Amino acid sequence: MGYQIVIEKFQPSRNDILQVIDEKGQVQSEYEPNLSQIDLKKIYSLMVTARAADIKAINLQRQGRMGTYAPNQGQEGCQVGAGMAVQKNDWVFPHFRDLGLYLTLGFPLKNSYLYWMGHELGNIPPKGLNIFPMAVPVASHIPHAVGAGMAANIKKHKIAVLCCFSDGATSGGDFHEALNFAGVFKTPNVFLCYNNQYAISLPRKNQTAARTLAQKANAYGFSGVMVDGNDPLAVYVATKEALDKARQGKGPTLIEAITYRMGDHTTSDDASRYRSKEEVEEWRKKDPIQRFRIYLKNKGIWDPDYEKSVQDQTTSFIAKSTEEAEQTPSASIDNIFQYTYKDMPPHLKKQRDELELFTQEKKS
Amino acid sequence: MGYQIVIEKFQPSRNDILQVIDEKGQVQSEYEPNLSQIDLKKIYSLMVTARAADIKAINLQRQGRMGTYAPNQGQEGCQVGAGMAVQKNDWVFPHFRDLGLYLTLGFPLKNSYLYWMGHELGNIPPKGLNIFPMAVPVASHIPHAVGAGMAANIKKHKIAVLCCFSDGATSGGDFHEALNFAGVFKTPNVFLCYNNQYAISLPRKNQTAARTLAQKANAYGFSGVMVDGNDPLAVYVATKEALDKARQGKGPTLIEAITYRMGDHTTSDDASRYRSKEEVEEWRKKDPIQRFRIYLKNKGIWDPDYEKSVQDQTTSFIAKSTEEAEQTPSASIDNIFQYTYKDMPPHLKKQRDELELFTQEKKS
Amino acid sequence: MVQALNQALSLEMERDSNVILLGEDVGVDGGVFRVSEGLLRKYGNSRVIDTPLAESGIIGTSIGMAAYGLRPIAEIQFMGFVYTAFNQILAHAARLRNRTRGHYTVPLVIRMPYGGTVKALEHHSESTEALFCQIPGLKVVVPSTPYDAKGLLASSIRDDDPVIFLEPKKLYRAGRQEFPDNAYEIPLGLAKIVREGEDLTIIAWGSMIPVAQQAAENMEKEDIYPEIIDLRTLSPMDRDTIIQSVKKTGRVLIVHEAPKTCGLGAEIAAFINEEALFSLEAPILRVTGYDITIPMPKSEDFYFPNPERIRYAINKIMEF
Amino acid sequence: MVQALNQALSLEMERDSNVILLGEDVGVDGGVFRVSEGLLRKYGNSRVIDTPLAESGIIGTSIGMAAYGLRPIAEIQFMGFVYTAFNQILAHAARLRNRTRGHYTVPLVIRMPYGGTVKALEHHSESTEALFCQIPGLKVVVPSTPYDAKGLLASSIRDDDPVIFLEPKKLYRAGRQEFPDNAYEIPLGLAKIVREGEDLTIIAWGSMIPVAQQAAENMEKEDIYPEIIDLRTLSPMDRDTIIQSVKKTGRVLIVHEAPKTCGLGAEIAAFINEEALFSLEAPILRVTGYDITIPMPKSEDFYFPNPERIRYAINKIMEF
Ligand SMILES: Cc1ncc(C[n+]2csc(CCOP(=O)(O)OP(=O)(O)O)c2C)c(N)n1
Ligand SMILES: Cc1ncc(C[n+]2csc(CCOP(=O)(O)OP(=O)(O)O)c2C)c(N)n1
Ligand SMILES: [Mg+2]
Ligand SMILES: [Mg+2]
Repeated sequence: MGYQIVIEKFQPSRNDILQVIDEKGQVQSEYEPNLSQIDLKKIYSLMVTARAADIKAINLQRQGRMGTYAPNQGQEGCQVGAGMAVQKNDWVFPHFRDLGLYLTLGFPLKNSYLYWMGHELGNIPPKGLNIFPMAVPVASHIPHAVGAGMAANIKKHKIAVLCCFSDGATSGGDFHEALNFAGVFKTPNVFLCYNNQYAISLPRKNQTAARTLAQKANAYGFSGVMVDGNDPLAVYVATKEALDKARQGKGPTLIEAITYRMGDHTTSDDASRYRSKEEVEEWRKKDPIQRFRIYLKNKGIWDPDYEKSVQDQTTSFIAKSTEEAEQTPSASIDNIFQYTYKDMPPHLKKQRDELELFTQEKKS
Repeated sequence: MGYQIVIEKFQPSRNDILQVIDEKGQVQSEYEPNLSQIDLKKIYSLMVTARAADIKAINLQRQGRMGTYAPNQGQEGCQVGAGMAVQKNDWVFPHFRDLGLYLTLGFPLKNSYLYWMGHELGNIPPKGLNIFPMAVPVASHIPHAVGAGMAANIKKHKIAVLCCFSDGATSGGDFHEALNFAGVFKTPNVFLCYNNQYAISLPRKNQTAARTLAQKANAYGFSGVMVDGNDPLAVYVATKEALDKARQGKGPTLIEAITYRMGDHTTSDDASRYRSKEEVEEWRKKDPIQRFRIYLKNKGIWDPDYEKSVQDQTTSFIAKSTEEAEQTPSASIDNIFQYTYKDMPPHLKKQRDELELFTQEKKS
Repeated sequence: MVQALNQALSLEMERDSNVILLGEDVGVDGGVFRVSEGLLRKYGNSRVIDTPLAESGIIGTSIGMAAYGLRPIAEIQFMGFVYTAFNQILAHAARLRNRTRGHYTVPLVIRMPYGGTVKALEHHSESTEALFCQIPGLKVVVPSTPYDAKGLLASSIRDDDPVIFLEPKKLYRAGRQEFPDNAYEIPLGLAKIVREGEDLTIIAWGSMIPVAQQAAENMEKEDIYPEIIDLRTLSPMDRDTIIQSVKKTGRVLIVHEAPKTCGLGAEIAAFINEEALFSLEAPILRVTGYDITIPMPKSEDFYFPNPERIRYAINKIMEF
Repeated sequence: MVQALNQALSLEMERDSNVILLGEDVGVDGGVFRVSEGLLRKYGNSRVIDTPLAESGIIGTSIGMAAYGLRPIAEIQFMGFVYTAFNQILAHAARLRNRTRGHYTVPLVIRMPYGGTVKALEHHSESTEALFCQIPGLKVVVPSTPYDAKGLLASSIRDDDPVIFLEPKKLYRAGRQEFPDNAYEIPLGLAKIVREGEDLTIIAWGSMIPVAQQAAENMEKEDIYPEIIDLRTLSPMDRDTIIQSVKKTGRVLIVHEAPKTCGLGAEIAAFINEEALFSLEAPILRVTGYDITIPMPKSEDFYFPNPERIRYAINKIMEF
């Protein structure tokens, strides 16, 4: 596959959307990537794990074992597809609803669970993985990603930076300022927008009057491209091409991955207040896992035994991650004070000491 | 002239720029507006007045009779052209470098001078003119303009809202958020961007990698259009069409008026630090007043006698405005406290009274 | 409190067709806390506006609407997301009246849920009221009961200046207090003594009022009777009520959720020092959040003031 | 002071290739106050970066650069334009270390000219340091002399936490003080007694130091000898130096340009009250800007503290 093929072809102005595997699991495109069986299996099992880990998280929340949580179902295709294209020294600035991406990059599920359970520890990446903590204020992490890209340019590192967000983020001032910087400084950024049709209750069409989100790239002097976000291979192909382009110093790309948030916005939300069952069911037919299973089956990779082994591994992985997360002690008093500055200033020491004293006295 | 003709034709993707009068003063376009002699003379004399009032302001500043001032020369064409298209009930949110627009709308020159001399009074519009005070924080007034447009929609007023800014503003988050709201709520806004090639020392090409500024409208689902900003008639035609479109409920438009800031950024700036004399001289040839004079001459409207009468009127108008501004007393203590809230809260009264007492004691 | 706020919104929108509501998810969804439930149906989508996700845009357009003649009520979904709108609030909403010597005004209410102790996500527990209290031209209002919430919100909407209206998340569904169905106002700028006492003055607001009340109750066992002042309007502050109480008790404790340094408690202590120094029998203490980022839920309990910490501080104060 | 700052920038950029400079007009133009004059030529346009006009973008990208391994120095052209970057500063720069328990840090200096009395345009005279002093995780530094400016800027650049570095516009071209050509540091967090005295303690910083010094000199005629503390680092504050001085003099005057309510003076008064109440022989007074929008040039002289207002306040304090 040559350089910048799909980015040129699937420009928003052409209104054509890159799809490799259609809803029925059939290959519909000349752009099918040449992935090894191992990688294809990896994509499948990651999507399955993300799906199951998500269901587990919702259950944990219902049982009071986790805080407010943002369900992930339906978006595994774009997350895993994108994650597969990331290379070792790349940097990643994830969306807050990005479980599949985290898993694909090797971020421990335990940490993801820790985060949603309310531990700062969950924000710490494992060694060797350049991933930022998720940004809760929508769009606010996009400039960070561009800053990392600028830094890579300054340091002459041949790396790429992946930054993920959803449709809501495209309305934010930070999206605009960041993408404009990316264009001006020709940074090695790939902006992946999960257009999941909603920002809480606001449908995509009320988020912006632009026909597509991808066309917004044009305002910054670089290319936008549209892909079927429920097709992990389409997302993989476009993201890989864009990351390669970035690493080659050829500037940023905006990818709009069209997908759907199947669940509620968070566990505090009730999506039935603002969208119809029918709409949700329409999208269920486009499920990324389902179609990828058929694709693998057609390729002779998937069979019930394989499915069972994936399910078994997933189950034990999730159980272990849950257990580890739940056994993690919460932060100590010292711990919550210690990282305010590199060196704790006197007034903070005093506050910490007072709190420790008070806590001890209370106990005794 | 029909509806939305030039807006459709001079889209940035076509890379065609609306020009009615060329640099030599020749009519180059089928879009010459059908303006009365009175209006054409008005445009001329307003441009001349704006030019002279600007020179006067720079002199006042040099003599210590005015504070830091933002020279206006070169941009009279777009300012006056746009102002001519504004109707009585429209609202205007001006750029801070907009002397020609102010004058065209009938905003007293005295007030403009008062503002730059450091009186809040200079921000107060005359009765019947809906103009906001200029916003010093770049781009921050654009949402106000969109808010006014939303309000007009809510109140079902058939008015339009003109909002002016320069190239620098297009990089700001507020530009993005505001234009996106305008697209979503189909507000009656016209965004007029004076692309004067610089934001202080930053050349336009480093402000954004987008080929044109007009194309940014596309990101918000409405049209952009490019005009020669040194041709008052081109600006008039495009602005009028866009304002008419807005009043008809057909949504917003972004106009990029290509012009040049002939002077320093402000009286504290030295533009020779960052741009060449040659560049400035190239643009001098495109001067809006010069070409309009030839246009009027060719039409038999301009002759030396007419020029003299315009110059004489201008001179006395400026002298009178200067005198009135300089004779305006500065704000009293009560005046600087009084407008913090509708009703002055007790702690402010106390502060005011203390300051008054202190000031009296000091005097005596 | 949610119902009280909802009623106030609805009554004011009924009373004055210039009152409109905008924000993220305020319409179809009725607000993520349901404060605007039902209003879209009642008043239509030209007056109840679901906006794109852009806080500076929400406040910036509100300023334009207000200057044009409407009385917008803008909802910021959580106080932690107001900061991108900070420039619009500080540089424009707060200043337009003064800049134009009263020609343009900004009758705008910015509603936002604030505060913690509800095990919320990062950035969802902010209490940065002091940022707004130092901006001339703004008013800052915080109710602590449903009754006050309804009356204060009505007054804020009718006020001709921009009002930051902070809603204590913690109390949204607490407090089953009765309140009349009709519209009523509670004047801005007046604090309320919610518990009379002789021994010391506790100054608090919003979600800290029930905490202070609990603490005060506990103190009775120790024969200490605090007076509690619910500030209600943080800016401009009701300094008279504070000074009067301090002159009576001679001892002061300030309780707030925000970090201690430069929290509103600092200003309260400073002006008491200035105006009533010689009435003070003990240092003015502050029980507040610490000068750290609010911890995530697992350890947030360390952070927020609670009755035990208040008792500890009161005992210190009474030692003098 | 401009030259001192310029030297500090240049020396630190020379010392550490990770130090880079970005902002509006910092490159070709050398900064609108010429603080970065010559640096583009010396260090090239990959390290001296003229950015588009977008403050949130400047600070947001700086955070990413800092986390990546650079040590960016971001210039905000005037303090009045920092507010659009407030979210990036508060929610990210100040918190990243804590959020990731030290995994990512933000060694970022945000330089900005602040303060008034120079007859500047609207929004060009801001002094809102207290907004930043209440944000845990930030440091706030303000020099008052060229010597301090150079040393404090060097320390700020070498500091591993985000530093808000305020440059008093008023003093940019004042003070012909000598300073060494080599690089040197002045530790953050330490105040300096710039004038010793017995009768009262004046606490000030930045542009208010010369004003306080002038006032103190004038007071000698009246046989009153103020001690003046130049805070230099506003956050975290050098509380020890303040308390020691207060214990000696028993009287305190705080001088700042910012509005009185919730200015940093409030915190200073509050903690003195807390830690040294019984040393106080008079109320702590504050000579500050008023709680109004800074007037435009024609009437700005009413607004800013001056030696006469300080004298007036000192006389009040000495009456006790
Ligand atoms: C700046 C900001 N405003 C408001 C919120 C509250 N909020 C959380 S998620 C969300 C919607 C986000 O929509 P989108 O960006 O499309 O992400 P998605 O939920 O679809 O993944 C909102 C409004 C926030 N987190 N940040
Ligand atoms: C938000 C903001 N940042 C910085 C400044 C300082 N400043 C004043 S004018 C200006 C450049 C403006 O350029 P542009 O928008 O193109 O307007 P022009 O000067 O060309 O009319 C800058 C950076 C400001 N006023 N507002
Ligand atoms: Mg979405
Ligand atoms: Mg410009």
